[in-house]
Amino acid sequence: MKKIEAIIQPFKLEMVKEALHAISVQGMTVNEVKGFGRQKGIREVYRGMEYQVDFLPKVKIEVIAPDDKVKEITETIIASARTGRIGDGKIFVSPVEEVIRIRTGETGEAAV
Amino acid sequence: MKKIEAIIQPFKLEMVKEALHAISVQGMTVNEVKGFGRQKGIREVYRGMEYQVDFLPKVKIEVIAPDDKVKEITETIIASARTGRIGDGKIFVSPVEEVIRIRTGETGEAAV
Amino acid sequence: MKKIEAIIQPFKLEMVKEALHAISVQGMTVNEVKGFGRQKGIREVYRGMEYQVDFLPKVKIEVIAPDDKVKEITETIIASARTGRIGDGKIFVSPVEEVIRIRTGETGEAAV
Amino acid sequence: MNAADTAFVLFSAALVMLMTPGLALFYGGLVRSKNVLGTIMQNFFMLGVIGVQWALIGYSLAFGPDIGGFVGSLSYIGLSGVGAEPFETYSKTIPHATFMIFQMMFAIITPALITGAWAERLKFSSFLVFILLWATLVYDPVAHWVWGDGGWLKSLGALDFAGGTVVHINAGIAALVAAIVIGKREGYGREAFIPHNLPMTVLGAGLLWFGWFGFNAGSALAADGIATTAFVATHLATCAAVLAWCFVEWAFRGKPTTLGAASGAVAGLVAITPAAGFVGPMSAILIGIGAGSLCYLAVLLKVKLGYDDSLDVVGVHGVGGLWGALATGLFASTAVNPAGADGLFFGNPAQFGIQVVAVAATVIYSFVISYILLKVIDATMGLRVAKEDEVAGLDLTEHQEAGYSL
Amino acid sequence: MNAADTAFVLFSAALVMLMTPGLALFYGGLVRSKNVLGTIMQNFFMLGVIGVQWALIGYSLAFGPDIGGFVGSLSYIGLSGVGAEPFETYSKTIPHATFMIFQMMFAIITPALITGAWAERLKFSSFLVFILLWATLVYDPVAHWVWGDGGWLKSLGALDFAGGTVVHINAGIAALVAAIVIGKREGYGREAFIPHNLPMTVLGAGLLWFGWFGFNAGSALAADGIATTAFVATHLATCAAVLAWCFVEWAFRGKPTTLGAASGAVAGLVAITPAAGFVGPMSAILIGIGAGSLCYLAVLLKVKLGYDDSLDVVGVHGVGGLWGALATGLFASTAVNPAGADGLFFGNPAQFGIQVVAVAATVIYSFVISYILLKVIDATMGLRVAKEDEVAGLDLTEHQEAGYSL
Amino acid sequence: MNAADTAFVLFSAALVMLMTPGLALFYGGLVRSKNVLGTIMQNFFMLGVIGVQWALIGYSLAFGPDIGGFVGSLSYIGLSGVGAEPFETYSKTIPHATFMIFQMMFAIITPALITGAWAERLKFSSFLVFILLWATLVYDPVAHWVWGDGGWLKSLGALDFAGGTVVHINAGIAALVAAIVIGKREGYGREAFIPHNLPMTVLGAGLLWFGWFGFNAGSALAADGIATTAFVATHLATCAAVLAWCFVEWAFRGKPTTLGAASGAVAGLVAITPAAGFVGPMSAILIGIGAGSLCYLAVLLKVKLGYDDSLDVVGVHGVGGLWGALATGLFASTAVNPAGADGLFFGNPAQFGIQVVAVAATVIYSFVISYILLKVIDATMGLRVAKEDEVAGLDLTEHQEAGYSL
Ligand SMILES: Nc1ncnc2c1ncn2[C@@H]1O[C@H](COP(=O)(O)OP(=O)(O)O)[C@@H](O)[C@H]1O
Ligand SMILES: Nc1ncnc2c1ncn2[C@@H]1O[C@H](COP(=O)(O)OP(=O)(O)O)[C@@H](O)[C@H]1O
Ligand SMILES: Nc1ncnc2c1ncn2[C@@H]1O[C@H](COP(=O)(O)OP(=O)(O)O)[C@@H](O)[C@H]1O
Repeated sequence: MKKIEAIIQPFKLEMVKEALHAISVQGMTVNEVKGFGRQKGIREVYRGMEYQVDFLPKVKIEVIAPDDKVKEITETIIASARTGRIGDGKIFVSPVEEVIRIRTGETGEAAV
Repeated sequence: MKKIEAIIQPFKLEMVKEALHAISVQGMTVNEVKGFGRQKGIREVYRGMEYQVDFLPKVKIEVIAPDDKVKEITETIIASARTGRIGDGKIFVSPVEEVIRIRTGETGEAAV
Repeated sequence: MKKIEAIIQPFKLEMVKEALHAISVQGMTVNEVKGFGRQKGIREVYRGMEYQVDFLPKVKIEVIAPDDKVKEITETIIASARTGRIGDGKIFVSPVEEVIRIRTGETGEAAV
Repeated sequence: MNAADTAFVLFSAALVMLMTPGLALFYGGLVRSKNVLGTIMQNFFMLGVIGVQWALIGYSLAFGPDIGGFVGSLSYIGLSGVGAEPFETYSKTIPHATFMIFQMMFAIITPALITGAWAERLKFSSFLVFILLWATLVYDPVAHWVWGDGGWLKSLGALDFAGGTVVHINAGIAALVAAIVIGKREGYGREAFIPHNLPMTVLGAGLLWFGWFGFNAGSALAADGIATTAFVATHLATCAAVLAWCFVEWAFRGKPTTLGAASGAVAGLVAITPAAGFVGPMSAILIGIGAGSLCYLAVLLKVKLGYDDSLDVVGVHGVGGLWGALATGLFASTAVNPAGADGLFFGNPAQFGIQVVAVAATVIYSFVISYILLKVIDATMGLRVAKEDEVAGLDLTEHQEAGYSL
Repeated sequence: MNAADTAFVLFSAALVMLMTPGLALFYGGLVRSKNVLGTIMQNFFMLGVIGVQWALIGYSLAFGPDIGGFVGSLSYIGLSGVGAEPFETYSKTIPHATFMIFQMMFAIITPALITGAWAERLKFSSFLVFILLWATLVYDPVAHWVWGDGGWLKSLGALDFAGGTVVHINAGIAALVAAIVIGKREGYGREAFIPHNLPMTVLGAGLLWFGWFGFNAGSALAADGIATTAFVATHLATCAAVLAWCFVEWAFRGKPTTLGAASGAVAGLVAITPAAGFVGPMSAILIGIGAGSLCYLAVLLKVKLGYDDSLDVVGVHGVGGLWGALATGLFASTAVNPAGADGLFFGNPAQFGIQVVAVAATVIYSFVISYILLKVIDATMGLRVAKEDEVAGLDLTEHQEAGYSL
Repeated sequence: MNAADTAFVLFSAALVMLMTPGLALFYGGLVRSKNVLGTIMQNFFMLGVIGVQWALIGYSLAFGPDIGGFVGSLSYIGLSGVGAEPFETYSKTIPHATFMIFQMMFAIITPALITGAWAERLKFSSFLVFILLWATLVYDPVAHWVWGDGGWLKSLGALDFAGGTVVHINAGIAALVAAIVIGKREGYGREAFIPHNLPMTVLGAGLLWFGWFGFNAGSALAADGIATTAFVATHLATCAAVLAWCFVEWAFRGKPTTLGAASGAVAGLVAITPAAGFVGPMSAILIGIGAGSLCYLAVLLKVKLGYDDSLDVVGVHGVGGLWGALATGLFASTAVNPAGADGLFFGNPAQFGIQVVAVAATVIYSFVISYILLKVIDATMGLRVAKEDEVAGLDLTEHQEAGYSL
């Protein structure tokens, strides 16, 4: 099993979710995060004082999936999350050794 | 060392925390996330317009633990987080190569 | 590639970010979490009722980096995040198998 | 007819109206975020329900020609005959309808106060049925007893300037009954019930304080010295109660809290309500000090007594109202208001006795009828939402909304 | 000159002023959090822009000596001659400047209402140009038609106590045009546009309700029986509309909502505005019931009709104002206000006809001029922000601020 | 005695009271969320502390029979003799107690303004001691100088309609001293101090604006033409200042901000305060334009000068008050208010000189006494919280509460 983490633009979440749903990804977990990268930050001004905000709002999607679905999933994410502008985000894939469904105690592929 | 991630129902957090504490898990990190899965979403209505909210509030608990404690911890989480209804959540276990305590620089089991 | 996760005190974020920037870490993802550990919790009082709040605000930083940069990064984090008081937090290092930049499709070291 | 008095009472009515949204925020900030709308809704909706109930029947039951000292007749049903001419019995200098609308705002906020007791667990439909019945069977008659021409407590000489018995004791006792009958919230004693938005609560307290000037000074029904007396007493008692609550908790718990300051303010406002137009400024300060300390202790006691009055309606309105009604029998002075009476401290112990009777009558009546109503509703339509709905929160399950999507 | 009336109108003006920040919160809570400041800003800034516009020219255009029934002359430009003496034509008992400042608050809130239609996408600079032109070319003349001495609709006998046509239909129609010309928000129909902070919206509704007493009762310009009539009608219609909206949605959708209660309140306030000083309390309740149900249905209809009126200005102010203006022609009664007229239900169908004319004239004029203005601005400076700015939110891109950093 | 004036001043007092919760929100939104309650608490608690101080001694020091032009005697201590009869010296047409309570609200908000300077770092206990001493030793005497019968600045002919020197310069200078003596916040210049909740700040600004009508128009102490003049001037100066601040920042920084609009409003309200009842509407607009632009520049200057006045009390109240006091010496006109005086632009340069004297006296006195008080408190009980408490936030460490648990 693998964990696929994708950091994407927040306004792309809905589209990515639907694209993943379409390739029958049954579950995912989503998190609002702040990202720092090549994309330039935001300038905010309060009473004439300028602040450079380097951390930009991003959304992190986590999907646990069997090894053989990883490629399809990452490709789907790339297709649905890309705008082509700096800041589109990254995908990280890492190993997962065990998966358990709390409700049933099922493990492995049956659990996702 | 392993990382144990559990996605649970938010109202179960207190109980899981206490159960883990009882088996002397000394630390954990908790995060509010949104989950999408088999559990059906929420219907919200604003001025007569219906919105299907697919992402439900969940809590993610992360515990780093030595390999030999993983089984006890996952069983404790299952026992304390289960309601038996869809949406109870999942547990993922993955490898961790190094753990460092920032305060002391200790590493490995001494650090958790 | 490795994922370096550091759980730090929130007020240290700015310093850690700058220290990492100084050693040319180009990107990171940050998340507000709640931590439970040795550090004692907070006592809050509402209308004479006392509540022990065990979960304290922490910040989690995630940096994906090539294997050979891990040591430098963890040392930098330790140097910039340490106060020497309980609650300074931890660093976890874990394996990452693949990294993809959504914008370009680049993978591996070129993607971070 | 006097334009100044009319302007005065109309704006007072507007100020009292604002207290209900103010209360919605005060209460709304104290619950968990999953119940913020459910809590606000009950208060906001109250404006609608009781507004219409008062126009159709309530006003007549309270201020219609007396029937046996107990209730008003149905002469003013649908506001028939309630127009631009003054209502000699109550207010010679303003239109009858001005008096009526001012009183309406009191009828609205009283049941709204009770909603704090059952916060986070009552079914909305049952809420609706209960408050309609309660307004009609409890509030309207008690208002008649105390303020209605021929009302038995008024005839007895009970003093209640702006509603210590009618409003606060009445609501506080109904709240106590509700807390007992409805039972504790899921997780009570186990989970932390922490206010989700205290700035909202302080804003609510600020609006309540502001509106209360209309409540108390407006009850003079004329822009005169008595209105000023009531205004000054209201403000000073509240100031003193803020200090008292905070200093007591500073001594007991080590820190003064913002919620303590806001709660102290409400306690002071409650306690001075029956006394406002009858006491001087230094008496008002003493009443406020009593309110701040007594209500703080009452709130602490709740845990010991074991009922779950979610937002401390009993401790603040019940106990505060009780203290205020009795304190009126202590501090009232005809030197301040010749139309009032002297209290015990001004040589007239009898007045204190009368106040005790008024308090006791209200307590008993409110307790009994509220109890019966709640039991009947529980047996027929049920009072509480399902356990899983309570866990998910009323906003979602009773109203299909979420308070925040920040 | 009468001090009571002066006090009454001054405080009414203060209350109406508070409606604009109230509206800012009402609207601000309904947008997504990335647009909360952009939305609030347009309303708050309106106070500044139209306040100055009114003093410099607007007041004169609306209430200066009549020119052909269509507009006021420039005699009061820069408020010259608008001082402490009464203005015999409109208000004998208060200073001319008191009347002027009361009217100013109406001029401010009317264009503020429109801002709900284009929320989350309009350029701030274009907003500024549009509302300045709209105030000068639409609001000021229409105010003259209906309220100005010699205004053609006033001469015709159209009844509009506090601004059903001038304020609500006028703004509602401009909102409709704006929604059509400006187009739908990015993601409309695809993404969920969920209110980000409903407690803020309810607070806004509470302040609107409170301020509206100044709006409607204050329009009597004297603290008398008519002011009381208007106050009572305002409150009761609003109560009834809260109930109506919630019960209709309870029936249709299964649950009563907090946003429904708040929206119902505004619908009721809108609908009673033209009628407030001319109808009795039971008529007010009927008007409120109509408002709550009709506006709810109008809001549902929007989706069918396919324009994106972000915050339902058309459904609430347009339709509510329309219903109110026509209902005035149904329920008005000289028994309530001898200075008014009888409506259709009181034996005078002609009045209904006059109301129809007033409504039609306002609809057509507002539609045409608003359309021209928006098209010209679109062609010259552009109406919408860039697509990526809309996605990022107006707070950041138009004002370089963030609403919250919790 | 006049009921209309009594109603007018009572409601004005209520409006001014609401300004303090309004200020709590205005300031509360500007701090970081970990300090929201600490900030709100200082303002809310002020109501309690100064309310009681004023009743016990403050009122007498300010308005008791004159002692040497410097302070009032102790005749009215504990409000003895302050009752329903008019106070001939100050207000013939309303009860003495009405005048007293109206003035109380000014005494409360003045020290509340200062709290913005030391936000996010002052110990609550030290706060308490300081403001009690400051109210007694600074506010009360200065109020006597300017408004007290026999006060030396009043005798000199200084004009201050509603408190430009007494309230705003006084508070602004104390704020400057406090910012210097207390020192910068931890992380100042390094971390971003971003307002945590700007909608809350705008709400606060709205309530301040609303309440300020009571502040300024109420200072006429009668519902007459002067009250209207003050009301109109207040509104127009504020409108103009909103525009000025936003246009200046638009030009300088590229975008108009919501916080700029709210800040401009407060700057305008401050500046018009001393002038309100003495100037015409066009002068008011000019004063507002000056206020908006000058205060914006003053706020920018702060960074250069290197003190950490957290919420810009100096820039807005100090500079705004200064400009307003001097502008009164420029724009005052006896054509507007025969009881006032002509300013420089109306042919009387002497008045400008008198205003300069009044300003200078207030600046020096407030500076010196505030400095001594703060130094003494710092040496004895300490002013700042511990560094780690400051980092954790005052809500938790000073009050054991959290503002939000969303
Ligand atoms: N080395 C990294 N480790 C963790 N997260 C990263 C890293 N680099 C980038 N990110 C995340 O990816 C987001 C996008 O990266 P950025 O460099 O701005 O643009 P792009 O993805 O187009 O290269 C960042 O905001 C951050 O959240
Ligand atoms: N493949 C997955 N990857 C990551 N998270 C998942 C995955 N499947 C489910 N989840 C998480 O687990 C939660 C519960 O899953 P769900 O399918 O609703 O019920 P159950 O756990 O009872 O099977 C989801 O809300 C989501 O947060
Ligand atoms: N075993 C663990 N698994 C995951 N997170 C942990 C673990 N132990 C500690 N943490 C995180 O580290 C933070 C600091 O730990 P704590 O024990 O309080 O102090 P210290 O880091 O100084 O030992 C905790 O608040 C928690 O977020």
